[in-house]
Amino acid sequence: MTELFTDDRPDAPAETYDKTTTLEDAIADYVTDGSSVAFGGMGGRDPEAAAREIVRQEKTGLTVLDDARTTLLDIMVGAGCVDEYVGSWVGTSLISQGHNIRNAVENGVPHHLEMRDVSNFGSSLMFLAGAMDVPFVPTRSMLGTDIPEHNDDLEVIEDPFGSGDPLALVPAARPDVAIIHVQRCDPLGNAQIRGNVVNDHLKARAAEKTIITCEELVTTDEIREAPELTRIPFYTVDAVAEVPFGSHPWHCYGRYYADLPFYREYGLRSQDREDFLEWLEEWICPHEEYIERIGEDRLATLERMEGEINTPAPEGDRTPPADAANAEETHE
Amino acid sequence: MTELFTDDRPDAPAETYDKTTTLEDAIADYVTDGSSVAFGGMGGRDPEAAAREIVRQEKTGLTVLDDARTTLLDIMVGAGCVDEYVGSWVGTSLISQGHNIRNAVENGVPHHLEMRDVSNFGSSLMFLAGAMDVPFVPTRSMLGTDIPEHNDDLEVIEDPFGSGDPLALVPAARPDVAIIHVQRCDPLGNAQIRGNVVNDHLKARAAEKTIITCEELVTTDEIREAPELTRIPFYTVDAVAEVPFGSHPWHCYGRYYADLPFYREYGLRSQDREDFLEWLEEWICPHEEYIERIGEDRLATLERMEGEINTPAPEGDRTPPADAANAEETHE
Amino acid sequence: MSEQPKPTTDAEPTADQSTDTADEPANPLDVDRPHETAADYTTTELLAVAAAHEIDDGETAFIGVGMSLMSGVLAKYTHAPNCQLVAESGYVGSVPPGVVQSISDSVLGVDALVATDQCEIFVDNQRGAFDVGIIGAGQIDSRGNTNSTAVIGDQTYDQPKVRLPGSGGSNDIMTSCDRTVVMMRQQRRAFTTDVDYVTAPGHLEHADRREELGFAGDGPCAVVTDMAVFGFDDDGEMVLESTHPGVSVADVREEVQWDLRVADEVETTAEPTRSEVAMLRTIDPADVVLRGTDYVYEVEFDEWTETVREHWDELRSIHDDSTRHDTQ
Amino acid sequence: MSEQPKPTTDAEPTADQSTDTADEPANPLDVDRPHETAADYTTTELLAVAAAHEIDDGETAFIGVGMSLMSGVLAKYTHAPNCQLVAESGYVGSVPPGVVQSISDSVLGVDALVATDQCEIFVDNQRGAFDVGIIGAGQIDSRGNTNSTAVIGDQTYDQPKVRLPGSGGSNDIMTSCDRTVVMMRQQRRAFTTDVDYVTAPGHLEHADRREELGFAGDGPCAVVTDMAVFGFDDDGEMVLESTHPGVSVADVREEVQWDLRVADEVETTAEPTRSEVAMLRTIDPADVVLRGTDYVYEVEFDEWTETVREHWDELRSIHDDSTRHDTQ
Repeated sequence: MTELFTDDRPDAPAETYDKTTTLEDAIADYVTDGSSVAFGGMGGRDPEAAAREIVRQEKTGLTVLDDARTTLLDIMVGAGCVDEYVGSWVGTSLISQGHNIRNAVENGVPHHLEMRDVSNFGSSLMFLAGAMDVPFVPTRSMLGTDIPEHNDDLEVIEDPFGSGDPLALVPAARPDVAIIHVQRCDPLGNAQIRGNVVNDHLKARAAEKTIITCEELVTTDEIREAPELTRIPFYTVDAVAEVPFGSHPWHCYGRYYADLPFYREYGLRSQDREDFLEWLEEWICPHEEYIERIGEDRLATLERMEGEINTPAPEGDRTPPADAANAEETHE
Repeated sequence: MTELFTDDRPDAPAETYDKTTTLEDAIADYVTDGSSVAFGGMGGRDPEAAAREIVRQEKTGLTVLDDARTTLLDIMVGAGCVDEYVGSWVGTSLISQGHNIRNAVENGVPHHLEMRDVSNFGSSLMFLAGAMDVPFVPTRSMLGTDIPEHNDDLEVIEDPFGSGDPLALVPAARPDVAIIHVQRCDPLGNAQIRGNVVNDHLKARAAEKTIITCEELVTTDEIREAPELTRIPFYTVDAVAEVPFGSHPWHCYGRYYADLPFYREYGLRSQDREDFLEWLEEWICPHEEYIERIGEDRLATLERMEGEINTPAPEGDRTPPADAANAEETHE
Repeated sequence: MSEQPKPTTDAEPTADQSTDTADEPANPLDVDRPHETAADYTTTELLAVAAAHEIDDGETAFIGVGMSLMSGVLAKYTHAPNCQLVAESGYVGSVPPGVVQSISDSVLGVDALVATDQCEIFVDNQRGAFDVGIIGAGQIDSRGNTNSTAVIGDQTYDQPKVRLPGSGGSNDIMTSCDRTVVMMRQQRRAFTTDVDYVTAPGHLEHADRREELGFAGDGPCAVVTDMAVFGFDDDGEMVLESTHPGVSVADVREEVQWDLRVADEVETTAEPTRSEVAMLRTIDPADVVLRGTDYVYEVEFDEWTETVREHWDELRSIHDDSTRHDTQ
Repeated sequence: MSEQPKPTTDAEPTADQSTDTADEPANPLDVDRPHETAADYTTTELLAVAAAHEIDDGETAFIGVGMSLMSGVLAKYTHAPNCQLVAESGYVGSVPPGVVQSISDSVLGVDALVATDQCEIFVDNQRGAFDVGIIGAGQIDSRGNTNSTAVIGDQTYDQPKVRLPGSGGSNDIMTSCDRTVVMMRQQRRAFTTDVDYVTAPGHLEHADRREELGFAGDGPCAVVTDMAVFGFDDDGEMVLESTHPGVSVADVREEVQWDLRVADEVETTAEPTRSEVAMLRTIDPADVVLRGTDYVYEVEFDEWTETVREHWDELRSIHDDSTRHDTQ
């Protein structure tokens, strides 16, 4: 994990208020070779487009400091971008294993991937500690198992309050960059999430820099209509890029369903190194081109599917009462 | 604070699914003499009706294990219900001090009130630790000050990870009862909060038993329409009572504005012991009677005021699209 | 405010209780002779049904992807209509209309009671808020300690023989859920005398160890495989309790490395009913979990999407029927 | 999906930037000769204005109730339209149309960008996310250490001479905000050589102490009273920087127990402008903060509510004007 203490704590909010940029520029500006990176989502709302852009820009030596990761990690590992992974789970889908990850860990192809395991709650807590800027947060998870045995960053202590209970101390994670994909964001960086949040609110806070990619860039006034949904506030955000279908082939709650056949094909083609390299050749391209190649009809179908199962109330439906008297209806 | 470890951890969800009850029964069943109690809100969405019911039922020997507390604590202290307060701030409003609290602490009237101070973040963290069932959570707050000097429950240690930094360990609070007032709740105990949450989601989790009072009892299907607002889930709730205007004279975001003249009058009359006892005589009564005495017109005016400044999107407005094709509009 | 607040006692909303009771399982798909043993079922289907039976009505069930989710959804649609599903990605109380592809599958958001973050779910889990968890594993030992991290063999953790996916939530679930069900394939190499790496804590070294460590949960209560169902005795040792139809105790012993404890009376695992099998096949229309992984490659995108949507419709209509009672 | 996703470069929404700049303060109430010194203003109003000037445009300002909130709102409606207010109860970025009665006043929810919980606000605060905090106190010493807990006198913490409200968020703000402004009444008994209880950490025993403790914030940067404005030198000692019109350095020394350090050139605090005073009186229509506490007792409920609503309307219309630019 990154160093526990840094003197370069998050700066004051950016001098400029408009943080919008392109995906290309955001990755170029904030992800450098050797960076530690955390990604949002978890097999749903993952910043897949951003990860593909990292591969396209041929970043190397990355540490992925994260929780459970699916296709985006497997692709980056296969493409040689990643040296180390700290997290809780790797795979590519329901059944398919992370073939590139296994190949890297077991066989050193394309090069060795160092693994440091935590549990899922351990992941949450390392970002919570990072967000709080404290060295650690204690938990009972992972006690009695081999997880702390093989992860030197975890400490087991006896409760200083004298209960006699052991506690596992999960050290703070402070990734250089967090990349989070959300449904809506304004140019200031107020990111709103519908549905589950996973660890995204903590990752954005724990990271030195945060990139938001969003399905839809909205006005600040639209954000004000549902302030409860702003799980990532402007002051923790450095760059905002509008990236429609930025989670494809995964789900984006309330927007589109996962493209199962697409990532099952990935699972198949990533079993063999040559096939995987062909897959890279085929699908690593600017996001606009990727989306065009997936095709309008297919994307529209995925939207329709999601619309059939999840139709959240519109965020912006703060219809003011025609007159104040309407407030009286509250209890009628 | 309560003992750090208990063997009686929260039980499995109640066998019965319908947790609705009356305010009278909820207080009678869960608040016993000598209980430790945490209240929700903070000069807004406070469970004022529940606190008045505690006074009406003449509970004694209570510990209020809490954060910043306003009128409800002052009333309970003046009425002799409370022996100890652990928290961050006491007063009754913007300007008025907590006259009963001062009288109890400084002069032992009606009897001595023991105070144990923490900072506001300290309050949040003691409930976070309680919710997590860990002995403590570390913070940098309160270091270098007299707060830990006069609160033996706080420990200051050196970072076990070797940074050399001191850390204040905030011990877990596990109150016997949390009483939280919310806008909407279903009979299962899924409590939805609009606007700010303060520490309510943590208090409900940290407490052994949780009573929800709500402005409006709604169906479980209505809860499903805005799952992001369910800050307190059914499995942490033991009793649900519908108590309209349960926060009067304070605010209830999106429902009614604070009754400033009412609590300013309280501030005035609580300066003198005799006047306060008359106030008690006048206003400690079943909530239905209290509401009737405040008067329909006045309450309607407070609703109208709030309606002019805060008109949140209706929680239940998850209008399904007429047909699935509507989902396509998302990106048009 | 034209009328007085309603007295709190005559509240209209009623709790989310299905009219179905646990005693008389539902037959939501209107299957003919629903309670009869299914004529054709796969071992995987038997496994899913056996695991579903571990969830009691009214419980909170912490479920994951794949088989674990299948069992949870099956329980909810059959004998445990009032159980509530918990997914670590942040959903509670949802009514998934089908199998999920991932832990954040938006199918898990369908009609959820709570949409929150992972930290909050695990905070609640650590406090002991959840009744039963269902996990998978790559290896297990006689005390229910599981390995989902790495089959190390004669190699190292850093470069193991087989790198497995990792803990995910399995460590946290096994630590803190009141009880945990482990679903596995019955294989001798997996039922091992010594797991290569303990990912999730079973009954550890001795029966009191979990309590010494301050765990909220009681640890593994059952292991359900494609051959048998196991429980644990007071020592924390695994005990064979039932074998599936056609499987002998000897068959099971063959696939276990240690000297297996066996219950005095080993029963035969209840076979899936017609209703249960029909429901499972509705939950997994693309046969993603139940019957291999090839179907989705054999069909075009369009056929996949149509199949999925048809089955969603079917399950959604069942849910609408069953919840109609609490919204009238 | 009838059209391609928009290229990310021609996004329509624009940032929440007022057209007013910090150089040319706004005059939202259309006051005549807005930048002239106000003819009549109270000392409390001068204090509020002086504190408001401590907030720069574009900053995040962690504010409380009463004077602190008044200053924050004033700054937002005048020289710092892009500052964002943070309230510990869980609101960020709101545009309160008036004075608040409490930290959860729903006026603080008006047009908020974020509605969250207190723990999350303080998590962000501890990480150093906020630029400037404004707090009050009962006592202060020469190093800016404040007491809001108890005036103990010759008694004890358990039974002090005067029990004050307690830390509230003041300890957390002073620990972690980049810089903190303290607002107080200038009284000899309050500006003391030795505070009875250190509630919030100023510059502590020596200049490096805060860094040794690992604090994210730089501590108190200014103390604003009804007589003067103080800064702090590199040693962490309070320095008199300006006195209010009509107040001499000697007058201030009279109200400070220790040997006060005084800047080489003590300035006269800028007087409030006509625009600023008009705005303050619009923010506090019931004179709750600015001019005593009696008004609200003298009027009936109906007059109070009408007054409040009138002024809300006025401030809301200003906000609507100023944000119209970003919603076109």
